[in-house]
Amino acid sequence: MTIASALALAGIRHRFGHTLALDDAHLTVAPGTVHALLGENGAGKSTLMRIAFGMLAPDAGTLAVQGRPVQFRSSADAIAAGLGMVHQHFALVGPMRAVENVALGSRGRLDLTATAARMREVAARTGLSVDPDAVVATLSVAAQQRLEIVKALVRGARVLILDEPGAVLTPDERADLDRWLRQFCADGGTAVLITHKVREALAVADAISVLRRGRSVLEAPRADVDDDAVVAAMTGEALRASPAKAGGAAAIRGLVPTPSAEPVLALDAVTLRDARGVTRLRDVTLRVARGEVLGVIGVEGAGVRELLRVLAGRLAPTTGSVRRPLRVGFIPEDRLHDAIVPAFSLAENLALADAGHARGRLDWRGIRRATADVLTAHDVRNGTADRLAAELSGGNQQKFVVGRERRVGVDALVAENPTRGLDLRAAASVLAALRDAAARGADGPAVVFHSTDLDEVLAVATRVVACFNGSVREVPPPTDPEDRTAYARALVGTL
Amino acid sequence: MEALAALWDGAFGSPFAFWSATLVRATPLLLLGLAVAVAFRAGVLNIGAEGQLLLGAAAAAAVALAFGDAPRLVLVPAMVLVGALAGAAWSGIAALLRRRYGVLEVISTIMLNFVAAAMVSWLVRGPMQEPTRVYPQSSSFADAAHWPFLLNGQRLHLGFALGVLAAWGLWWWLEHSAAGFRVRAVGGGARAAASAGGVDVGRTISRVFLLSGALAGVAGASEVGGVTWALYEGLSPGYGYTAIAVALLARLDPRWILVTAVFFGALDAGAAAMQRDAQVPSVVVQIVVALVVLAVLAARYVHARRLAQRAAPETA
Amino acid sequence: MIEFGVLLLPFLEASLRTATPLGFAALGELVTERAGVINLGLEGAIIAGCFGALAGAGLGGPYAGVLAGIAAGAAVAMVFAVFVLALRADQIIAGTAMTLLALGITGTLYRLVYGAGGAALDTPTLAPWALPGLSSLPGLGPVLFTQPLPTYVLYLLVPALLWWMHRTGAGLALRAIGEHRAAAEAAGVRSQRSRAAAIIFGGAMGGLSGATLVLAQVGTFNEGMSAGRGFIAIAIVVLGRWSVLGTALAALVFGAAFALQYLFQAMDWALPYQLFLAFPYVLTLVLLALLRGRAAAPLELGRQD
Amino acid sequence: GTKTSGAGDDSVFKVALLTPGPISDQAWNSSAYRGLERIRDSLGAEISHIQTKTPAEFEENFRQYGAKGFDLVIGHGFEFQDAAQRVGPEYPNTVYVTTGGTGTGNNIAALSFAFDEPSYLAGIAAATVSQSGIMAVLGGTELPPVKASFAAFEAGAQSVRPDIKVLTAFIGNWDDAAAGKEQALALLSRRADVIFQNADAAGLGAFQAVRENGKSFVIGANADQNAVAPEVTLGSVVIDLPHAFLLVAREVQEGSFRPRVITYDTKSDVVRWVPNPGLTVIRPHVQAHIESLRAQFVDGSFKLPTAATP
Ligand SMILES: Nc1ncnc2c1ncn2[C@@H]1O[C@H](COP(=O)(O)OP(=O)(O)OP(=O)(O)O)[C@@H](O)[C@H]1O
Ligand SMILES: Nc1ncnc2c1ncn2[C@@H]1O[C@H](COP(=O)(O)OP(=O)(O)OP(=O)(O)O)[C@@H](O)[C@H]1O
Ligand SMILES: [Mg+2]
Ligand SMILES: [Mg+2]
Repeated sequence: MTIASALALAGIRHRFGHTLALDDAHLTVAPGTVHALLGENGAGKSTLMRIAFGMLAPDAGTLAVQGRPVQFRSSADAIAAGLGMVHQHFALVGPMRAVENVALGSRGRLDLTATAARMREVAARTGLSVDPDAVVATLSVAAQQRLEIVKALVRGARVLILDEPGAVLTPDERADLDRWLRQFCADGGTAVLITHKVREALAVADAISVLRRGRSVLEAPRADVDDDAVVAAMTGEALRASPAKAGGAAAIRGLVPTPSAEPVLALDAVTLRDARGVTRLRDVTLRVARGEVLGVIGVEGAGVRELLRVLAGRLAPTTGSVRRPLRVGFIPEDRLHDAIVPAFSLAENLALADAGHARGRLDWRGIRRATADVLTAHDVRNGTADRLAAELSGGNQQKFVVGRERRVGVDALVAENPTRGLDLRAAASVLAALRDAAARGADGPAVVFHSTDLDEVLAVATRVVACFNGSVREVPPPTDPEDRTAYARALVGTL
Repeated sequence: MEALAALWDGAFGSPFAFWSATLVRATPLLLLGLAVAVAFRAGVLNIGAEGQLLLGAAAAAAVALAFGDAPRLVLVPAMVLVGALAGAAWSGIAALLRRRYGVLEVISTIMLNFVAAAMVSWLVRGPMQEPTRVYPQSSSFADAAHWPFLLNGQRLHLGFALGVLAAWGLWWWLEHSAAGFRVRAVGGGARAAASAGGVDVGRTISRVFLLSGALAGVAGASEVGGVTWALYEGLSPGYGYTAIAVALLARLDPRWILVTAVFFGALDAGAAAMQRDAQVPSVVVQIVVALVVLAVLAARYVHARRLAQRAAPETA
Repeated sequence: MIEFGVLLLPFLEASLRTATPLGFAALGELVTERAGVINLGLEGAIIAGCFGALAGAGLGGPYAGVLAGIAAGAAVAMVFAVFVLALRADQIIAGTAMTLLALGITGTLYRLVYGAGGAALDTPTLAPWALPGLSSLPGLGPVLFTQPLPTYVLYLLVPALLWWMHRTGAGLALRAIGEHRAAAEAAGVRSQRSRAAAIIFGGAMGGLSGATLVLAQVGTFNEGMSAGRGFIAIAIVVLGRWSVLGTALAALVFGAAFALQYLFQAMDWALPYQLFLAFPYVLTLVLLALLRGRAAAPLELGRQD
Repeated sequence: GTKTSGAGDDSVFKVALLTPGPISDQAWNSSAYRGLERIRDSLGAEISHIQTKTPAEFEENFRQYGAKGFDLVIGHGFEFQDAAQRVGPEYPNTVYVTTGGTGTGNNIAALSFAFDEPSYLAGIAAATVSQSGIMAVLGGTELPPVKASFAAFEAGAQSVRPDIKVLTAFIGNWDDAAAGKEQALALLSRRADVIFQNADAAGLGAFQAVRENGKSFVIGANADQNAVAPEVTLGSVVIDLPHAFLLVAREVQEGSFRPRVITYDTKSDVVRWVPNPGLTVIRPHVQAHIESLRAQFVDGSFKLPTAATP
């Protein structure tokens, strides 16, 4: 027997309060295929998939799995029907161990040893390794992302929904994941992959769907579309793909004026030990001047996280001295916990940035106006000053945070994976914003920028340093702009 | 039915019922509700308003007794101030335990309530006992220490006015001041407040704890200064615990606390009337009061459902 | 001179006796709280358990009393569950109202059934059983193993809960709900069902706590005899840092502190008795400060739907 | 106050009672309620009862009853006396009576019970029964009448056995029976073998402790509690509240009320030591001694050193 579709959604409509998130959206995924779902931030991708997984009930529309109509009352029903999902905002229980998160949802006696063994097995097959005994809250975002995927894989779902699984993975991990996905589908599995990287989607997918403002605007086999068609469908207009990569690093470096001599950020012999006494930064000396974009690269655990936080004034060093201006913008990786209060309005979230040193009375009218300015300037969709931050899509939340931290008057800006989860246009605009900030030379802030995507770093940075095992070393620009070997070696400490 | 009529009459049935029973009972609930709310807004679970009230009452009583010959204009403000300080000092213990030793305030404040009750019980049999040393209570205060009544012929006293003022002030402070916003930010998301706003979370929490204790201490001063005019044990029938319900029912909004405090004050006054006038035994009165509260919770659910349904149809 | 040796045995017995009802209530509340629900109606469940035990024992003997006590506690919790889960009421307000309701209903029924004369002390009670062998072990043997039935149930409850919470899928699900309900649901856990079960279990244990008070200790009922044990039990869960062993231990600590307080008062020391009454609470504060380190409450605790 | 009288039924005799605890406690509060019922039954009064907790409530309810035209309002405990002093002048047509206390006024009286007299006799009986030479008194909280009664108990005991020791403990409340039992057990473990309890409902725990112990005795207070645990109860120190209430209510109804401290002592037979008739441990010569002292209390030839019980 052949089944037309492993997963089919038709005529889906869903409303959040006053926002119509989905309006007549549809998706048909053939068995044994990887189906890429694309769309700009806030287009409704996550909402559609949460409906498919039983987490939300649609206001209208129908759902079928393996050709059979279904009505899910909860995720438990979806899981029973053979679905698995990797969530954009991780569905992980922070205080629990990784292995317990994987075992969650099972019935009867627990066998955590067996679960851990299966996690290792998955790691061996896919390269996605997570320490089963690690407490999730202590894991980096990248490791949590891996865990989220491992969780779905260990469950043995036949239809797997992945909501932006690649956003914080290293290029190698992403390649491994793609390879594994192809294998999974070759073995009869089915996958829906949400991503913002059009090229990667085209590279791995058998079919493409695009949502725009809650409506399905494109559904086609891979062979029938190219970059431009997809981008045009997503944005509703023709646009050149991937501005970040256009031109390459050297070209951009040329655009940037010479930095002013006087550094704004200065670390001298900074050493940092964490609560458990592990040395995270050792003897770091570093200067960043206005007009510079300092790119920071490093693998997980190399000290990038700590370096950025010391620069941003969010962590105090154990020894050594730090010179920082009063106002440092900081765009942290974990926006839901570290950057915004989801239950606050956007105006309140804007005020949050000054909360520490504000005095006296708050001028809410002015704050609301400033919020509206940030929302328009950074193209935050569906936002008004009085709307709750929780009601924005992930990408729009990120744009808001970037806009807030770039407000006039910051003397330094520290950004940690700021394009995570952003669509093409949004990512490009964030990168451009960083570049523009620095481009103002002695009038602009000093910028420190970290991304797990080396291309992004090279596209924006005027200077690159690498963290390895807590030490920070500058990577001299290679003579050939396309030569990546120096960076690769810096990452593993063999420069 | 007759019982419910008595409940209503006891709370609102006459000017005396409203001004002298309902609002007098609402006064400590109002101040304590605000104390609880401001702490909860910062994510500080201060269950210790009860103990803070007792300390405030004892300290204010000590002032009233020691300086009975001072003019009222000096004595009454001094009672307010000292009551606030004592309440803050008592909550300060919990704040210190939290900051220095990581002791969760939910438990430390409960423990401190028991200790405060034992302390007052000892005070009225020891250093603060009346001069004949027979009764477990202090002497009655001199007239100068009696808080002024607000209305002619009614028992409503200055404490209620302070409560209304505090409600308005607290609302303004939380909504419009930078310091109040910090409190809300810490309660909304301590990590984000620290990381994005550079808010000193530990300090904010300690301060809010002191403010909360101070408000509760004023409630204590208001009870001895406005109602009992002497220090007794068993001064509070658990006002500090009821205040948690008062604050939560108002969704921690100071303006609504004014309403919910009066609601609980009315319930309490009406409950007494049921016993007195309708011969309903105290145990049955408890049932009626509990059912009224549960009915409010159920009504609120129905109301929320209606609102949600009203929002939905415009899809069509 | 005070003969400490002579007092040691009675002290240990008193500690265990006092800890038993607290232990049941606290372990029940622990399960409820691990599911993210704080039940201030626990005090109500205990008093309902007291009355249920009295009524049940009067009708069908002490074992029927135990069952009736459990059922009464569970019934109170069920009403609480309806309000909190189905009507999405605030947990603290609903719990407070449930305690008031249960105190009122038990008082009313007691006055109706037993009149002004009261139930006196003629309720059939559970006598201690000496476990053969174990009770003659030297040292703690006689203390630990000459106990009424509920104490043995408590001994078994601790490892059973440990096993259930850490070695079964349902236990894992419960803990996950308490920490991050949306994540648990996304993993296929039916959280409402688990939370309802956890609340009712907590109420049943509160009822058992009340039954223990009536049938294994006092031998009668009086209005308000729960005397704040529900609130102490909630504090015990915090002191026990939301763990099974910690909670059991914290119940023992409280039991011992109260037992010591009773003993101090019997010592004829010329000190204000309020000092002794405050002792268990001060001791708890000191212990908490010495233990240091923040305990983390379940993250969803008290969160309204 | 607002109104002097509500309804026009001024002819009806109206009596109210305020108790500080539940009327099901088989002791202080329940006997007061029985007193109220006796007033209703004997004098045809319309009655009202309220259980109150705080001084603020005492005062408010005194006022409410005054405004409703009640003829007699009884606050059951010395703790009501301040409230009576404040409210009494506002409602001159209502008589306020407090059980205990010393405050009087135009329409205010205090009932004073010589609870110490029978307590003294109980002390004698207990001391002669004690094997260990150690006894104990166990209270709810330390209130003036309780304190005086305990002191008289000790004095009585020492009058026949100067070396006897009396331990003192308080439960801290009046309704935690389990705590009452544990406190009693702790006292027993200190070799006390007679416990005089005065803790209302919480005191029931002391009866249970002594009964399980089997080798010691307990003494009841306020009500006749000899039937609670007959096999171990030595006797009860009783206040006949119904009788006392009826006497004062009759005065008020007949218009013969005079404001004063009305003392009820052994002579008026309102307070008495009631040995448990089912128990024969008190030896005849001790009983005779107690009986002669009782007679001396009645004829006034013997007075206790302490002032009358507050
Ligand atoms: N809980 C919510 N409450 C209100 N509005 C919401 C909520 N969740 C999503 N929305 C709105 O629904 C729309 C679709 O959001 P959705 O998260 O599905 O977008 P997305 O395509 O996944 O975007 P992204 O790429 O940024 O993740 C957005 O306009 C968003 O603001
Ligand atoms: N059946 C069992 N027998 C013995 N030990 C067990 C059993 N089940 C669990 N344990 C272990 O006993 C230890 C102590 O349990 P405890 O009750 O303190 O954990 P907990 O605090 O409830 O768990 P957590 O906080 O990790 O959710 C745990 O580490 C647990 O792994
Ligand atoms: Mg999304
Ligand atoms: Mg734990």
